Amino acid sequence: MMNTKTPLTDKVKVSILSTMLKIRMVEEAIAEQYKNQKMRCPTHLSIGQEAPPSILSALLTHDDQVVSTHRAHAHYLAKGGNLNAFIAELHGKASGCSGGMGGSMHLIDKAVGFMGSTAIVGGTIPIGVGLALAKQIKQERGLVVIYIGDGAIEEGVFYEAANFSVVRNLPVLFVCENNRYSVYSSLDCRQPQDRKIYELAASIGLQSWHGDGNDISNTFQLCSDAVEHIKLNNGPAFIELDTYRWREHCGPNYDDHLEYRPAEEIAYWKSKDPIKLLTKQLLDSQVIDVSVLNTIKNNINKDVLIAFEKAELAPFPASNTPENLTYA
Amino acid sequence: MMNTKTPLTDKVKVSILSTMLKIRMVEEAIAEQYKNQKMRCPTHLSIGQEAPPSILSALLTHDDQVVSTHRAHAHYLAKGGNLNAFIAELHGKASGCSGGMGGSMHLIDKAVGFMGSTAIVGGTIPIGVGLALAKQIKQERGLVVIYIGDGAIEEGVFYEAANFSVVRNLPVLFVCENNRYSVYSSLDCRQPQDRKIYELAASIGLQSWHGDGNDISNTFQLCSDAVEHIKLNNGPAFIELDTYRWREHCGPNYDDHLEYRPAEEIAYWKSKDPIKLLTKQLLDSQVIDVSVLNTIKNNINKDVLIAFEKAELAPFPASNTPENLTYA
Amino acid sequence: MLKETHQISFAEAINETTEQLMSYDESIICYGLGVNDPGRIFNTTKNLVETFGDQRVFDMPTAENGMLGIGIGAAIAGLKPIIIFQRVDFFLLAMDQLVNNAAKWRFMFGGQSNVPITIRLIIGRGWGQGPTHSQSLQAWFAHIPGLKVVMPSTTEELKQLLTASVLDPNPVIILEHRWLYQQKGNVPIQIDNRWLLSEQSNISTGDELTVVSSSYLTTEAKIALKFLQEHHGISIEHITLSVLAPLNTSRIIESVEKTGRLLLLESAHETCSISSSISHQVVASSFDKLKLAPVVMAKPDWPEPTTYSGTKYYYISAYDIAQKICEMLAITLDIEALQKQGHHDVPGDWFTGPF
Amino acid sequence: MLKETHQISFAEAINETTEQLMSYDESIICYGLGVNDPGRIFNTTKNLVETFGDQRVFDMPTAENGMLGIGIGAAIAGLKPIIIFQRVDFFLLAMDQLVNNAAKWRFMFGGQSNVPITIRLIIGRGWGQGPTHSQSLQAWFAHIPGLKVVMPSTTEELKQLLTASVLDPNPVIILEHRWLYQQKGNVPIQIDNRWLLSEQSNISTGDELTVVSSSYLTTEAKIALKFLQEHHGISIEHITLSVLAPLNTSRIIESVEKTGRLLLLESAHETCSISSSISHQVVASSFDKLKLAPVVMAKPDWPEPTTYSGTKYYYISAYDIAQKICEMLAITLDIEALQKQGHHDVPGDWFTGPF
Ligand SMILES: Cc1ncc(C[n+]2csc(CCOP(=O)(O)OP(=O)(O)O)c2C)c(N)n1
Ligand SMILES: Cc1ncc(C[n+]2csc(CCOP(=O)(O)OP(=O)(O)O)c2C)c(N)n1
Ligand SMILES: [Mg+2]
Ligand SMILES: [Mg+2]
Repeated sequence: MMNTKTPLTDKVKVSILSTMLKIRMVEEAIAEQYKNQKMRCPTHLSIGQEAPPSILSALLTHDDQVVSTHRAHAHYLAKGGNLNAFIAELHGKASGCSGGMGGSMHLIDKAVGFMGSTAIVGGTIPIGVGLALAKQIKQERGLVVIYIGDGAIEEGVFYEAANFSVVRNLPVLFVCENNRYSVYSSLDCRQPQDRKIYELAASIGLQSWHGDGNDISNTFQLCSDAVEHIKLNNGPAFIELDTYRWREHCGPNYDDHLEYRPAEEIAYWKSKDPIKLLTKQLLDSQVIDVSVLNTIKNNINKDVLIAFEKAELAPFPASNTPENLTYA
Repeated sequence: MMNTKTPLTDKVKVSILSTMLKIRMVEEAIAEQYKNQKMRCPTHLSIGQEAPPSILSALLTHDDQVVSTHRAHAHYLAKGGNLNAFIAELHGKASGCSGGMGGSMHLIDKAVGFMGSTAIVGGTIPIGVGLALAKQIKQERGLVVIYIGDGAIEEGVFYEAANFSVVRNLPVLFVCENNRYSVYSSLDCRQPQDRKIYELAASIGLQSWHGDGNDISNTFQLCSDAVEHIKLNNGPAFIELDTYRWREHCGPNYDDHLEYRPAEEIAYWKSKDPIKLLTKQLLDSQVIDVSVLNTIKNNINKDVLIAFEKAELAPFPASNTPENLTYA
Repeated sequence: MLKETHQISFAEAINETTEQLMSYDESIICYGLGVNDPGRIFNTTKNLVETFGDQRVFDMPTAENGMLGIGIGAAIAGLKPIIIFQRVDFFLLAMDQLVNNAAKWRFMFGGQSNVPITIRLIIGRGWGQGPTHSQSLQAWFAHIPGLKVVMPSTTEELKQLLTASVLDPNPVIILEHRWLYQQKGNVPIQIDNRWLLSEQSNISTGDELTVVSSSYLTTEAKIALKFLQEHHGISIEHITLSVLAPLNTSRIIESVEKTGRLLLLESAHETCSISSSISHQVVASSFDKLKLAPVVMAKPDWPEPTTYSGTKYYYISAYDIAQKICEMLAITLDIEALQKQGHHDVPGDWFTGPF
Repeated sequence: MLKETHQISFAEAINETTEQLMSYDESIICYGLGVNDPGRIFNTTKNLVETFGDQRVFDMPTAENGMLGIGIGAAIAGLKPIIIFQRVDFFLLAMDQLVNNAAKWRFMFGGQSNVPITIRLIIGRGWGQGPTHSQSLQAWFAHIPGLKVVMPSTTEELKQLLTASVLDPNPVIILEHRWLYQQKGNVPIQIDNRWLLSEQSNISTGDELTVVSSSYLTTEAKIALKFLQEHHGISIEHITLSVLAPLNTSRIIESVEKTGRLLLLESAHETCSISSSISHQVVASSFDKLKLAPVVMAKPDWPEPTTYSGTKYYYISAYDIAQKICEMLAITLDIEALQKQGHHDVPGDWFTGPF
C-alpha cells in the first residue's frame, strides 16, 4: 500500500480548529443548559480534551471506525457524528442518535463510522478489536480507533484485547487520552509511579507513540505515523496523549474547590488550551483573520441553537419502544 | 533486612534431587495406577517439570506461602505437602487434603503454606496477591509464590493482579513455568511471536528474570536473586522458566502420536531431564554414591506404596459433608 | 437490652457502622474505587482513611476481577475486607472470582479456609442511569451456593445487617439502593457483635394479604400500605426480605397461611428471580391455604432506558402496588392520591443530577 | 416436507451442522480454545479449519472476556461468530461482555446494531469434574433480557436448534451437556435456513402428570417414563424445554391444564432457577386446574464434590424421577429395576477418564 500520510497544511489546521471549536462550544452549551434539568442523564464533558480526536479525525476516512467510552462527546463530534441526533439523545428523545435509550454515555452514528460508546470502563476495547477482526476477515478497508482513558488501561480486558490484536495483526489504533485521573483518583494509587503507559503498550506488542495531546503539530505527526503504520498492515498501534479535563468528572461544573488536583496542574493545562493556541497561531500567521474565525463560531453557534431547539421540541420515544428493541 | 541468600551447596543439591525424585516417582505411580479407575478426577501430571518448584522450594521457609494451578502436584510436594493426604485426595477420600471435595486440581496443605490450587486458569493469581497484601498489612514475614503457566499469562486477571502488586509493593513472586503449550495449543496462536513473557512482566513493573528451568544452578541463582529482591522489600518479582511437560495435558499417557508437538522438541527436552542430569552430576562429583541414591529412591517408593495403600483403605466422606461445608 | 438510638441517614449509618466495626476489629480493611476520594462513595467511607490509615483503607485500580480476587486472598489470610463497587453493573467483571473462588473456596478445600469478605454493591436508578448503571443482580448471587445475599430495606435495619455481614465468616454481598441513602431512621448508636443476619422482619401485621419487599421497593410498599390502612382500613402484613440467600421462607409461609394471599415485589426481572422462587416455595408448602396464586410484580423484561419517558412506568410505584392489591382483593378503591407528584426519575426534589 | 435423516451422534450433529452452516453463510466464523487442536472440542469442530481456513476457524488466547467482546464486535460488523467455551465455569470470566454488551447493544443503541453471536457452552459432569468444571448457569442467562438461551435435550433436536441459533440475529447461548455427546439419533441430513428456535417439543403425551426437562435430564426422564408406561401403564406427558429464554410456557400450561400435575426437572440449583419461574407462571395461570403444587427436583445447594461418593446422590436419576412421580400420584410401584447399574459418575462404560 502507498504512503497515505496527509501533510499538516494550513487547510488541515483550520479544519482541526473548527472541529475543536465545535466540540468546545457544544460542550459549553450543554454545561450551560444542564441546569435546566432537561438533559437527565450522567454527562461527561470533553472540555479541555478537544485536541486529540480533532487531530486524529483529520486523518481518518469514512472507511475508518471508532468506538469510545463514557467520555465520548468529542470523539463523536470529531468523527462527524450528527449534532442534532446527539443533542436529542441527551434529551432522551426518539430522534436521539440512540433513540433515547442510551443518553450521553451511549452514542452511535454508524453513518460516519462511530460504532458506539459505552459506560463500562474498558467495555468497548474488545468491541473495537472485533470490528478490526471483521475488517481483516472481510478484507475491508480502513482501521478501527479505540479511544480509552488512563483508567481503562487498568482493566484486564484491555490487555486481553490488545494481545489478540497483535497475535492477529489487526488494523486497530488504541488512543489513550491520559488526563491523569479516573474520576477523582490520581494515577498514584492505580498504576506504578514510574511506569509509562505507552511503554507498557509497546511491551504487549503494540507499536507505540507518546506525546502532548495539546501540541497540535506533534500530535498530528504521531497520529499520521500511527495511521500509516496500520494502513501499511504493519500491525496494531497505540498512542498515548497527555491531556486534561477542565471540569468535573461527571456533570457541568468546575470542581477545583475539592482540591483533588493541584491548582498549578490545572493552571498549567489551561495555559495550554489547544484552541487558544491554535487560534493565535492561525491568526498570527494570517491563515485566517478574525472575521473568518467569527464566521466559524457563528455557524457553530447557529447549529447548536438549532440542535437544542429541535431536541426540546422532539417527542419522547413511544412507550412500546423499549420492548421492541430488546430482541431483533 | 540482611542478605538472605542461600548458597547452592552440595547438601542443597541433594535435597533438590530428592524433591525432584519424589515428584517424578509419585507422578509415575499415579500414571501407573490411574488405569485402575480409582482416581476418578481430571489429573495433570508434572513429569518433566519437576525442577522449578524443587529448586525454588529449597529457598522457601515455612513463612512463605504458595498458590498454584490445575497442574499443582509438583508445587504441592515440593513445598512439603503431605503425601498421604495428597494421594487420598486423588482417591476422593475423607482423609484427602481437601477432604475429597477438590481432587487433583484443588489441593491444599496450609500447615506447610500451600494455600490452594484451583482449576480456573489464572484464578489463583489474585488470591496469591491478596495473601501478600495480608502479609504486608499484618506485617508478617515471608513472601507468596504464585505458580502459573504460559497460558495463564493471557488472562486479564494476571495483568490486573500484577499491576496492583507493583502499586502496593507486595512481597509476591510470580513463577511462570513456560512449557510452550496450553492444552494442545502452542504459543503461536496465543501470544505474539517475538514477545518474551518475562519482558512483558517487566514492563508491568515486576522485577523479572528468565532462564532454562532445567538448568539447576542457573535457576537456583535466579530464584535466589528474586527471593532476596522481595525479602529486601524491593517489590514484587517475576521469574519465567522454560520447561516441558512430557505426557499429555491431562491424564496419565503420552500423546506424542497426536503430533501437536514436534518430535525434535520432545526429544530435546527429554535429553535435558533435570533428574538424570543432576543425578549424574552428583554421582560423578561423588557427592552421593549409588547406594545413597538407592536409599533415597527406596524411601520414596515405600512412602508412595504406603500412601496408595492408605488412600485405598480410607473411607469416603460422610454423605452430609458437602452440605456442611457450603457455609461456615 | 434496650439500645440507645439516634436519627441518621442510611448513608450515615453505613459510614458509622463501618467506622465502629473497624475500631472493634482491626482485621477489617476497606477498599474500592473512590473510597478515599472527595465523594467518599456518597459519604459512606468518610473519615475512614483518616482514622485507620491507608494500609486499611485504600483506593484501587479499575480492575474489578483482580481486585475482588485480591480481597478473597486477603480474607483467606485472616483479614475481613469490605470491598465496594459503585454499581452492580461494574461488578459483572468479577463474576469469576466471586463464583469460582469466593463461593467455593471453603467447600472445595474441605472447610479449611473461610472467606469472610463483604461486598458492598450499589444499585443505580433514574436520572438516566440507563442500561449500564441500574442493574439489580441479586438473583444471580442467590443462585450460587456459598454466597450470602443481603438487601437492606430501611435505615433502621441497616446497621445490624451490615455488622452481621462483615462479621460473618462467609462471603456476603450487600446490595444498597442509591435511593435509600438519604432516608433517615432510628439507628442504634453502637454496634453489637452478637447481631445476626436476621432474615426477615415485619413492617406491619395484617390479615388480608401478605406483601414481601426488599430494598427500595419497601419504601414504595410502605406508602401504599399506609394509605390503604389509613384511608380504607385494609390490613396487610408487610415483610421485608433482608437475607435473600440462603433463602429462608418460613416467616413468609407462616404469614401466607394466615392471609391466604401473597404479593411479591421484585426489583429485578421476573424470570429466575428470587420472587419466583419464593412463590414456588410458598405454593409447595401451603397450596391448600392459598386463596389465589401468588402474584409477582417485577421490572419489565428490558434494561432501564436512559430517557426520562422510559422510566416512567419501568419501576413499581406505590400506586401500582395499591392497584395490584385492590385487584387481588377484588375491590375498587380510590387510590388516586398515591399518584406520584413531581419527577418520577429522582429519589427526591433535592436530587438534580448528574449522578 | 419430509426430510431425509441419518443416524449420527450429538457431537457429530454439532460438527455436521456447523460445517453446513459455514458453507451456507460465509459470514459465519468459529473460534474458541482448542477449536483446531487434536481434540477438536470433542470432535465437534472436526474438519472446519481444513474446509474454511484459519481466518474463519481459529484457536484463541486464554482470555475469555476479551475474546467474547471481540466476537461481539465482529458480530456488530456483520459476521456471525460461533464462540466455544469448553466449560460453563470458564465463561464466568466473560459476564461483563455478555451482559453489558451482547445483551444490551441492540437495545441501548436504539436498534441500530444486532449482535448475532452464538455461544456454545459445555456442561461438565462426573469423573471428578468437581466444583469448577460442572456448573450449569442457564438461570443466570435466562434472567437477562436480550439473551436467548437454548438447551438441547436430544440429538434429534440439536440440528434445528443449533441452526436456528446461529442464524438468529440475537446473541444466543447454547448449553451442551457433555453426557449427550455420544448419544445417537436420527438427524436431518441437511440444514434448513427456515428453521426456528422451537421452544418446546413433546417427547410423549399422557394424562396423569406433566414432566418438563432439558438437556441431559431428558435422558433420565425418558428412561423413567418409558419404564412407568411399559411396566405400570402410567401415562405421562413429557415436554422438553429447549428454549429457556425468552421463556414461553404456553405449551407447558396447556399440558398442565390437562394433567393437573407438574414435575419440573432442574439441572441447576433450585433458588432462582428456570424451574421456579415456570412453577410460578403455571400456578399464576392455572391455579384452579392444579391437583397439587408443582414439584421441582433440582441439584442440592452445594457445588459438585470431586469425590466419587459425593456425586452418587447429587444428580437426579431415572430412579429418583420415578420415585417422585409415584409420590405425586400417591401410588406405590416396584421401580427397583431403574436403579443404575455400574458407575454413576460416567455417561457410559466407554468412558474411562480423564476428561
Ligand atoms: C468497569 C467500571 N468500573 C468503574 C466505573 C466507574 N467509572 C466511570 S468513569 C471512570 C473513570 C475512568 O477513568 P479514565 O478511563 O481515565 O477516563 P476519564 O474519565 O478520565 O476520561 C470510572 C472509574 C465504570 N463505569 N466501569
Ligand atoms: C479460565 C479457563 N479457561 C480455560 C481452561 C481450560 N484449561 C485447563 S488447563 C489449560 C491450559 C493452561 O495452560 P498453561 O497455563 O500454560 O498451563 P499448563 O497446562 O501448560 O501447565 C486450559 C486452557 C480453564 N481451566 N480455565
Ligand atoms: Mg482519565
Ligand atoms: Mg503451558
